Amino acid sequence: MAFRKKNRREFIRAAGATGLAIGVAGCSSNGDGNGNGVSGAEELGEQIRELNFVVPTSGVNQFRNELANMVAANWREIGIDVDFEELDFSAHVDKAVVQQDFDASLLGWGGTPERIDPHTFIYDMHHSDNMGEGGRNTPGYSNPEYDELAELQVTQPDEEERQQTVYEAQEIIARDQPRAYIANEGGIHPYASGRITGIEPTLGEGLNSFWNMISVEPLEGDTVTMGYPSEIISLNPMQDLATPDRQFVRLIYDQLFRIGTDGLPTPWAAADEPEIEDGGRTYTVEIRDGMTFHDGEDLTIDDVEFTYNLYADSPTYGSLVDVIGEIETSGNEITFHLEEEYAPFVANVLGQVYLFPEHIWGDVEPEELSDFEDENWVGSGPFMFEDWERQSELQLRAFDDHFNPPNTERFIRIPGSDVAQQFGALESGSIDFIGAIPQPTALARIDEDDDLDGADFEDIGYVKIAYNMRREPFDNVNFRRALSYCVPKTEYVDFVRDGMGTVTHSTISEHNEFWHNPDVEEFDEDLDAARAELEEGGFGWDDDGALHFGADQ
Amino acid sequence: MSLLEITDLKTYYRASDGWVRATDGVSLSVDRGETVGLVGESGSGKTTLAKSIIRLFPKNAEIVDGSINYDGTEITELTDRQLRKQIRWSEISMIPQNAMNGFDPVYTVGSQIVEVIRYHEDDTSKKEARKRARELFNELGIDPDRIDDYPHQFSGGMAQRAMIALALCLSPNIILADEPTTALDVVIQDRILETIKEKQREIDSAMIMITHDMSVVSETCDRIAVVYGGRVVEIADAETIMMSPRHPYTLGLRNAFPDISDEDKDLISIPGTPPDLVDPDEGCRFAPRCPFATEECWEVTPEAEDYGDGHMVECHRADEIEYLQEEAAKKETWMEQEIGRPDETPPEVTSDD
Amino acid sequence: MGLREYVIRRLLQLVVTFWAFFTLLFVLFRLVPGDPTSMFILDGMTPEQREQRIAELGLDQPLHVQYVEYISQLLTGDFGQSFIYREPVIDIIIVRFMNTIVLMGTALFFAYLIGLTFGALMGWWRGSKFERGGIVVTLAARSSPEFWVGIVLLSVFVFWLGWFPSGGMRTTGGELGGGFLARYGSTDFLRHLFLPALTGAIVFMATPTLLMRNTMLDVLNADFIEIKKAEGLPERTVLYRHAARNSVLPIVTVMAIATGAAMGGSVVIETVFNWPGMGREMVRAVNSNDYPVAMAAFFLMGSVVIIMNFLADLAYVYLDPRVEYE
Amino acid sequence: MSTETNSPVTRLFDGVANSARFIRDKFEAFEGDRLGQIGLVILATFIFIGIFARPITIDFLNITIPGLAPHDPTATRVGGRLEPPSLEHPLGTTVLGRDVFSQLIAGTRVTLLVGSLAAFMAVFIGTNIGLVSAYFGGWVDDVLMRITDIVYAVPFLPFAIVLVAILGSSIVNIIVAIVLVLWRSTARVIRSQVLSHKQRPYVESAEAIGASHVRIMYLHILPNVLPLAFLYAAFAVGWAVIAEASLSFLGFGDPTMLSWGEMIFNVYTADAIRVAWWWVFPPGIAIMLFVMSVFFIGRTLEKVVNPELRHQE
Repeated sequence: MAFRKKNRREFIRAAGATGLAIGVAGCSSNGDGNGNGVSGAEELGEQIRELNFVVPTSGVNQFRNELANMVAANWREIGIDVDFEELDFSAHVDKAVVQQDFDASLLGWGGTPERIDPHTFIYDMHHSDNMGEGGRNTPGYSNPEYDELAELQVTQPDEEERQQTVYEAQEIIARDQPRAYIANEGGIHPYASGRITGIEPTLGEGLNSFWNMISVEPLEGDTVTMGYPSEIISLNPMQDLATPDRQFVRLIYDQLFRIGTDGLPTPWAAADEPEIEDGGRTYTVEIRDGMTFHDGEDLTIDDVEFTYNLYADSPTYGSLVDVIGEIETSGNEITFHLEEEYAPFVANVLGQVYLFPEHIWGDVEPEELSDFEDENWVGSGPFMFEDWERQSELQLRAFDDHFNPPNTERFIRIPGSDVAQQFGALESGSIDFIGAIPQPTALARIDEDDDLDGADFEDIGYVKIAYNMRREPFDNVNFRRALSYCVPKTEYVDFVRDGMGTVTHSTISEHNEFWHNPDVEEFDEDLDAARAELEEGGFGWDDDGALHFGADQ
Repeated sequence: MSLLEITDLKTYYRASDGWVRATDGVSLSVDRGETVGLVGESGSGKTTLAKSIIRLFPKNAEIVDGSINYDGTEITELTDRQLRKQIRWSEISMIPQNAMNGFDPVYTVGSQIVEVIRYHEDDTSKKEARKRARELFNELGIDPDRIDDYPHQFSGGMAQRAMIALALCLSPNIILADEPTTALDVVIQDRILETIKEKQREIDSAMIMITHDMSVVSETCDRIAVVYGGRVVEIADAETIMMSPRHPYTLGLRNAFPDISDEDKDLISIPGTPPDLVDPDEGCRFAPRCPFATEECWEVTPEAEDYGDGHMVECHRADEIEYLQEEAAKKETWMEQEIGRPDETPPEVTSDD
Repeated sequence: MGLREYVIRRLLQLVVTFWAFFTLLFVLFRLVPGDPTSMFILDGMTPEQREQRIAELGLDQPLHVQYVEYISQLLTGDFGQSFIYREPVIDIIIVRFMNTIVLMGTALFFAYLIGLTFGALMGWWRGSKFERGGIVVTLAARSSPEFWVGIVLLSVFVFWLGWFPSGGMRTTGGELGGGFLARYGSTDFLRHLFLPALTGAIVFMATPTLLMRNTMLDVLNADFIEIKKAEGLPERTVLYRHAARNSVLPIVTVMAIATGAAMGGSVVIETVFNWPGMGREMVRAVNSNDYPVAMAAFFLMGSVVIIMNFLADLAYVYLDPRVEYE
Repeated sequence: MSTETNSPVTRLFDGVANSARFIRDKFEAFEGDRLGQIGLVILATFIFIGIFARPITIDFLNITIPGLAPHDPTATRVGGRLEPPSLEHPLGTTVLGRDVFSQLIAGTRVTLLVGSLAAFMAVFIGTNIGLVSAYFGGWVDDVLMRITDIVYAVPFLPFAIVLVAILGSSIVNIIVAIVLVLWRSTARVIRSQVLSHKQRPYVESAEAIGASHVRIMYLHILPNVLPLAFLYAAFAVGWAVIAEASLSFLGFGDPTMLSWGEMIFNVYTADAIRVAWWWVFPPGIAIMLFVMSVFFIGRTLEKVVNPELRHQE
């Protein structure tokens, strides 16, 4: 029987000499041979209970599933029983993020461009305000010292000052390890260099980036076809959108600012950088002249004002613009008065609010917004909606009147069952590029095929293990740190991902150069260090090598 | 010249272990209007013999030798199409053992009668054919309206009558009746037999009645042929076969059925089973089961001998008729241990003699 | 009991079956962990947004209220709205349903066409090498899971020979929508249809082949076939009008069940060939807790079986006069 | 009186005798049946491999029987990445350097486990439902057969997917899902068989003696329909294995139990079908061979249960 994951310890005991020895290094500290058979704490308390480790199935993410297996094996190695629970994405999110019913949870956190601003990674993910059900602070990390820093950085318009705060914050969470920060999962997005040119992969998004889609150009014909392993749910910007949806909504709808290839917000529908006054509480933006919607109507400052009011009324997105107190317009300018200082205002608000045509959305009731169906999805973006059949294809056409029209006349998006299937389509020529990382096996095929190439990109999001600090023994910092020492980060990147991506130790990716603190404490696979941490935390092992609390705990 | 003249007919089946000689050198004639009974146990080859007449046998069977002359036509030489068009049903029809299974269950009885009439008579309209079917039903004592019923809606006796109607619908010259009444209960049996005989006389057709039941043949047949091991071992007029048969097998068969004249008589059955017909050895095929078998019987195949009035017998000891008849009436004679090859367990009969 | 009463009774049973089937579905799907907001949480949905959405969908209501609401909605022929897509379920599902029906229908049609012919021939030539070889081939096909057959066909015809496209339903970039013929009539579509349909046909073929062979043997041994031959009817008439007609009876029932198996199996074939069908849509819907879509898909698949069974029963009454309306 | 005390005992003996005769018949049926013999040999081989796939330690004897698998099927890097077959790795390696041959051998166990357990449970449930339904008739029959109808309307894979989504993907849940659907055909067949037995004299005489329902059902009728149940069990093994493989292929398999279906799922998601034929074909062929062997055996058993078939061959 294949005891791959469950109860590996029992298996080893039952199977005897099977050559199953894993990570034998450090066994001696386990007390095998030094007489008393007990190490660590002088006297043992209760045995550490079995830990519930929630991980994705290999169907959801094969790489991460492998990683989880390796981690679980190491945890067992240091004497912890692991209840290994594989879940589908939705069930996983429900259990770990919504119900918060887990001990450890291995999930990814996406690195979309608007997250290049450190606010999401610093505040949303680690501030104690966000530890409620469904909140970003899944581990339930609550540290007043840290909270202060997280609040402070929002109010610091001066980037140097803010950088210092963010650096300090990173040091604290690296020390406290509410999560094991494992790896930024960059990689390659394959494309057919024999059929398209002008690709522009960007940080965190690779070929899915907005910039790539407007710069990519077919060598023959007028169409670029893109493959993606899942379907778009909706093009309605007012719905709850997943990342793949956003990547297309933003082609059709413009924002005042877009996150540039450098990760910083750049003026888009706005004519220039915003004028910031009042100590960072007033933002004034002038909009570009001569913009029109796809149906030919002009895009005016009234549409912009309408849009922000629409967001404020929207039950789904109201909170996004909460920070805005009042809006004024004059001429071609719109002024936002903020309730309080909000440093990431341009990136996270002006960069995320899509501009709506008032003549189409004007009569929609707020609670109808997310159900409203504009058949032609009229926006002002560089692409116009053409046609769509779910699970078959989505067709877009270049909006030639746009101030920055795309290089391809037509753009088609094909959803597929999985990357493998789409890679086959790429090879056979029915797809021009794929917005997903292929399996390592595909890398060799890319090398061999003259028509194919891979676009490298790095990620600022990461895969991590959240420890549920609401429960013991995760309230013990040594315990968390010990577990983090069991995560084979390098092995994961170099072997499982065949070199795609980078190891990380901080919540801010090294590829987010300005905000990344390169000097945080590092945790890579080191079971000796893990055991030392546990001893320091007052834990100990019994004769069978099972981990116990110390008696005084 | 008889209506049907079968000469030295050999119908063999191919089996995995050789040829099954189901009919092995049979000669038989049937006159117009005559009823001939073929009697024998199941497996004796009587059915194969009868079906050979219209060449109705599975793909793995064939007539390897002999002739079947029907009214001047050599049936063995006809093409399949000629056989179907000219002989089957229009000249020679049949009544199967179980009428219920003889009809296709998914069509009405009437439509099946109409089907066969219309196939053989090109210029008969559907309406006429239906009319004839209704008339036949009426004559056979079935409500004519029932031609639109399905086979499963008939009782056993009714189905058999309907089958007779089907067999008679083209007024054939010969009817092959294969145990036409065994599936029915005794009371109905007689009435059906009567009906068959009556209709047969009416259209003056001959009939070959296949049965294992001596009492049935004795009542209905003019002549009786006793079939064993693929051969006709004895043939004579009905009275001779019933009263003074010469073949031990006939004697044995007679014992196995109640005698109308002697109600107290014990029923005695013949021990053993019919022989394996795959490449049989020389010698009388009945010898292994025969209480009177001698060394000669095991070694030499008996030839048919004529005992007058067309009474043909294939038996080495047919001359000892009185002794045979007397002994055969005793139950002990047919006890199983009494029978077998002489050199193994010598039967008393031979040592007594 | 007369035919009319029989049909009415069967119809009533049909209604009860449907209701029970649906209730089963409702219970089943409410037990699935997670809720329709799970998909969005990592993409930025805040806790407030989430609660708002749950209330909007009525998922905070007690189960029996949801049940009554859903049943009454269904009675008006409304499958509701997709939790995720926020569009009427029927709009989402109907195209997929058609795609699946066309694929599986083609597969079943060829499976039965080939299977019945093949099976009849095997029965006809019983004991021959052809029959023996045929049985082994048929059992081998029956022993292969659909995905395995699909992968083998893909390897040979797409990866190796390059004769067919690797997946999808048509070459992309063309006009979308269009009428039935425009969608399913083009040679481009047929090229895409070939391999997935062949996969289905190979897997589904075994049952009719073996069944046809067996019933053929039974029927050919039946007394009435001999009588029909004795009647002088030509072999063709005997074979088609009588033998085949009787052999068809058990096939009808099995076909209804096979349709069910085909609907269920469509998930696998659609996955291997990236076919935009209902099976895949259902898996997606289950994974994202989009109950209305998942239930509708499940419901439609089940309905096909229930209705096919019902029709098979009625067909039986018509085809076999012996059936009693018990 | 004597009949009353006699009857259950003799029935029991009859039942035993019946089963013994059935088993004897079974083996007789295999004589001269080439396919059946081939099936037996293949199945026996798989059972052997399944049992000795991994090391077995017998504690009180303190011995360990070494496993057939040369490597730990789950250990990565026992070979290089995607190595074609070699002496060291007869069936090559996977994308993470696992030994395919060892995985194939280890997968045999899961297949045997799922096949036998699911088939046994499905036939057990199906036989009981069929028996009770036919024996009591009336509303009991009505209710049970309506339930069977509804289960017939359930498309298997989608149902299993939903069930596994609810309960989690463990081998037990997969077996439960298979069983919940697979019992239906056995129930129908056993029911019709019992219906015909119900009319027979021995049941009437048992009733006349005053035997209880349970006794009549299980002591008198059951032994007569048991051979048919055996036959359905043989086929159920085949279906259960295919079902497990399909579920695993769709990614709903038990992650802790490496089955053949999951091996193919792994090849598929690793996008190695075009590259690593040595990784795709062995599990696929293994599934096919295993199910075929069961079907061959089932076909032979069918001739025992339904002797008419014997003459048709």
